[in-house]
Amino acid sequence: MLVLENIHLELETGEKKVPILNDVNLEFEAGKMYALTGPNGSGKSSVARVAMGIYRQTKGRVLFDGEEISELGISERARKGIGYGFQHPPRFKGMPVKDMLELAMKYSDNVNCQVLRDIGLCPDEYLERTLDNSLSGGEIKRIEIATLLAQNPRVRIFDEPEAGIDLWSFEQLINVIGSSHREDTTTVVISHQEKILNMVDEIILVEDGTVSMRGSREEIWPRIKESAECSCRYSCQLGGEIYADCPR
Amino acid sequence: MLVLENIHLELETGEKKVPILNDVNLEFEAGKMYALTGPNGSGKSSVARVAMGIYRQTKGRVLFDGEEISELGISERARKGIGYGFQHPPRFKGMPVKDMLELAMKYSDNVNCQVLRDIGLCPDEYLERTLDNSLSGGEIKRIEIATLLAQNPRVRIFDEPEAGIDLWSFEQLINVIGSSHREDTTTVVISHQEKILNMVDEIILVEDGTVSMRGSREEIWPRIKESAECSCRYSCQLGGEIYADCPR
Amino acid sequence: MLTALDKKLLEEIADLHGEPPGAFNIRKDGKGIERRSLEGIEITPKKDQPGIDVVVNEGKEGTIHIPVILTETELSDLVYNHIDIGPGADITLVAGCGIHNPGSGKAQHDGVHEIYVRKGARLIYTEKHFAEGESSGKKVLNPKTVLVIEEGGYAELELVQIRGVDQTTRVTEAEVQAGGRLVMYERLLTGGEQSANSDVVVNLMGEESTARIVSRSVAQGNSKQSFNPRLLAHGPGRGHVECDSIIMDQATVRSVPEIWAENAEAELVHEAAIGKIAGEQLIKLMALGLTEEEAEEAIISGFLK
Amino acid sequence: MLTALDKKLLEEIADLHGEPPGAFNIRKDGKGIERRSLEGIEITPKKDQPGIDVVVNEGKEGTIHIPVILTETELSDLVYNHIDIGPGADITLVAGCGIHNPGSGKAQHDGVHEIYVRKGARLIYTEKHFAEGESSGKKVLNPKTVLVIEEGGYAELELVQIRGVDQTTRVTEAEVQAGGRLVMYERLLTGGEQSANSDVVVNLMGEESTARIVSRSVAQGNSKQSFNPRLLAHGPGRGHVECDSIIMDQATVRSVPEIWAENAEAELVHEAAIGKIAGEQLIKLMALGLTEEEAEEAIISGFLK
Repeated sequence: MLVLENIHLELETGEKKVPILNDVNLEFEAGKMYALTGPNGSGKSSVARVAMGIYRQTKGRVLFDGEEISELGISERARKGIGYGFQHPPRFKGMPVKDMLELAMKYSDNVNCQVLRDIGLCPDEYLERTLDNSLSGGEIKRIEIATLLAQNPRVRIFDEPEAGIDLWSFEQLINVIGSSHREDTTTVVISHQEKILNMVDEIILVEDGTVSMRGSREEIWPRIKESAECSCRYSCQLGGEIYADCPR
Repeated sequence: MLVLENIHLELETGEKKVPILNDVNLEFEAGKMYALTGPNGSGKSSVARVAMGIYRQTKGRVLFDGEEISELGISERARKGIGYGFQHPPRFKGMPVKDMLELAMKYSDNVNCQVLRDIGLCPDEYLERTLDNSLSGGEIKRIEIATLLAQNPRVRIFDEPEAGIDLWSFEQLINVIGSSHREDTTTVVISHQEKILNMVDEIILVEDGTVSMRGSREEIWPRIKESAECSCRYSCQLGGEIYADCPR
Repeated sequence: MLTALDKKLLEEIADLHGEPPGAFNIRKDGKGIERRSLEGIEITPKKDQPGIDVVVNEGKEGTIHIPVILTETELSDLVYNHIDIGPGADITLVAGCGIHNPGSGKAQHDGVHEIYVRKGARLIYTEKHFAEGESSGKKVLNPKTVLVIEEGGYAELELVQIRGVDQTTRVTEAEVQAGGRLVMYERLLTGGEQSANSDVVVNLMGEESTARIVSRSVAQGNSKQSFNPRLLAHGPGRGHVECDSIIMDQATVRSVPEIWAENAEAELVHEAAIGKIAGEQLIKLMALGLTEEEAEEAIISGFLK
Repeated sequence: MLTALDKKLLEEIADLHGEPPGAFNIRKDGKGIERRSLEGIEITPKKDQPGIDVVVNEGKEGTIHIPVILTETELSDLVYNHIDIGPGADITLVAGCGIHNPGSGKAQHDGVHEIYVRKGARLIYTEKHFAEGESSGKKVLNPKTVLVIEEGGYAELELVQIRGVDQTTRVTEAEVQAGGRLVMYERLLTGGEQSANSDVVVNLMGEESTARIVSRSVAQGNSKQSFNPRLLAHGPGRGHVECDSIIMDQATVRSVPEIWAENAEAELVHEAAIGKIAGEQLIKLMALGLTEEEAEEAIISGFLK
């Protein structure tokens, strides 16, 4: 369904170009679920942003249903059926959740409903709330996922959907991503979460801007377990003199 | 160790007095761990705030080590060994985490160290951070727990320590509360979390401002399971006409 | 009699379809043309100067419409309205001015509203400004609102001007007494060569008096906007001012707020931001299939909602 | 020669123990008393007026101390300093004024610092004010800083006045050219009958010029504070002003900021808050065993850090 072919990406930061992706080749099939995992900064979100047209690759091609879409803009790709749930969704002053959901359904053929309820938010409470700072990071994130569910595109890319999500909602998140996946849908989840890696058909490990491994949970998990944990616990020492003669 | 005897509490909101607690009787023993659970607004935090001296009971007595402390202020109770980790800790502009931890150890006999590391925060990264809006709600909350761990009082009351805490940190939270509990310490955790209810010696159910049940996890859990889940999932319907002819 | 044009203007500024419900006074081209008082809500023309007196009796509930429309060019209309909302009354008052300037002369409306919200009364006040005209004639609107909220009173002001008005200086002065509450929403959109100034001063006089001012504006084209909201706490009052502007094209926006606390129990907060539409906002909406123009439109209309 | 009192003042305002490292100029009671230039950092007395010229050569790194102390009563000292930080230089400059007024007359120091941060240069500038005196003599300090940051330059200003100064009007004017960055921290604590005014104006001139102003103050006793920070973007610059005041006792605080965007790519934000210490903050620290007074002290000293 969605193919990334020989993708290279450089981004400008200040005055110099920084290489982000290096020869990424990926094929996502209909009906399958994928997890993109790997260390922070390895390029997972950039892969998604290239697919969505937010970043334009320096080299390579993007194909959708066999047709090259490399030159299409974000809006056009969205209307063809590619959808992306932001890792850090922007806030919108004055815009109610209801309006955002309506916008999500505007150009979509198979809109979903009850999306707020699916993600554990009470519609009566949230439909009229505005997407500004009055909502917590976790609420904004859940509404972002609900927006992608409402849009219900054929390719659904969730970018770290678990970030900022509390314990209760995480179970619902897993359930709703799984239960809303269909035969003609490709679901891609960027995640470090073991439970998410457990539910997909294939895990793609991204390291240093390229795909270093593809495979099953059994093959990949041992390789990423360590990087998925907080490295701080092993490397940091307590600073400051006041702790000098502490017992531990 | 800590006894609440026949506690009644009324609080003034605007011009009228609202009854909050009604004849609460509780005994907390050294070496034991307790969970205070019950619906939101039932009075769990108020029980803790009466123990700490933040709220002054309208009727009843508070005893610590057999001595009545009803008339003592917050600071004096803290110096005797009662500690309280806030549900919603305030932020402090310009105050580094390090200073807060030092203040926590100032009047404490058995200070703890490595508390940031225990709660999964890298000290090198966090000791100099200021307790203002630059920290997320979850970070502020973890630092609040670290502060109580640093103070290491004989009575430790954690007020919904899991709120705003992400998945990774929750495991650490459970571990650190358990492993820092000692023979001469009383640990009280206000929580809805099943995992926390599983680790304590006794569960206290607070409903409508009074203790409605005390007992083991097996006795209490069935009674609170329902209220602990999001009631919204069962009671809410989607609003707004745009959803009217949705398939589900 | 109201012409079709009059009716269109009234619909724009006061959401009126046909004759207003409740009490009303319609002023057209400098003259009161229709008026209805009700028991407990009396509207009378001023004797010494242009304008009306609106007196609402104690405890009365109801709706009042007092729109002004201008349909002539080279007309300068000045009006003084005195509005007295009696103790414990609960009133929705819809003011506003619509200008259709058919010619190349200037059409100007200057309105002074003096409003008393007596003890424990509640007022929802809406004032919308709208102007149109095929030709080059300037449309000028200078509203001034002087508001006194007595003890325990509540007033909510919604002041809206979306496009069409070439030049405006809006002055809002409020005194909030003990326990009184003021909420004010301002929405402004200017474009072309338009200019808009808004001067607001709120005096928090007593215990527990509060004010919340939310101002949102969009400046497009070559337009110029300037804001000067002032919030003074003479006693232990609490106030929050929030000014947000989206700036586009060659427009300029200036914001000079003031907070002044003369009491240690006062709490005053001011926040202001001027900036363009964030790139991530546009991208987010485009990823839902909207074009860049549609995305911009959706963001602005939400922002000014 | 420096007396023990002089040394104490120097320690307060410039953290100096004995002779400063690097280049320095010490001014006492209206006269330069000690001075050291270094290669590439030249300090020369002005010929036509009181004050010094400090010239730092291109690419030079180092530390410069130019403290001023006043130890006499009934003395009014006025000084003009011209400071030129050459292209690519990296300098830490410690200014500041300490007053010990032994009598009942007025002791006043008015200093004008004109500072050029040339292309790509970097300046850390600290100015501390301190005053003391057993008797009733007024201590007045009026510093004025005029700053030009050329392309790609960086300046960090730390302006501190904690207690002691009876009256101050501080003026800071900055022009930030393309790619230049200004960071300014202001810390003020007043008490008793003291008064402090701070007027800041920052002009963001070009592409990618940025400014961040953080002002924190505590007003105690009967003191009066007034702030007037202005941030103007003439091009696509970005700026953030943050003013926070804790108000106590019978003090008053007034804040009149201004943000003015003349370019649609500009992003300006202002936040101001005046309020007392939050009850929950006090309770939190008391729950750690601090008394209410200790808690208040800890909160204030953190706030002004």
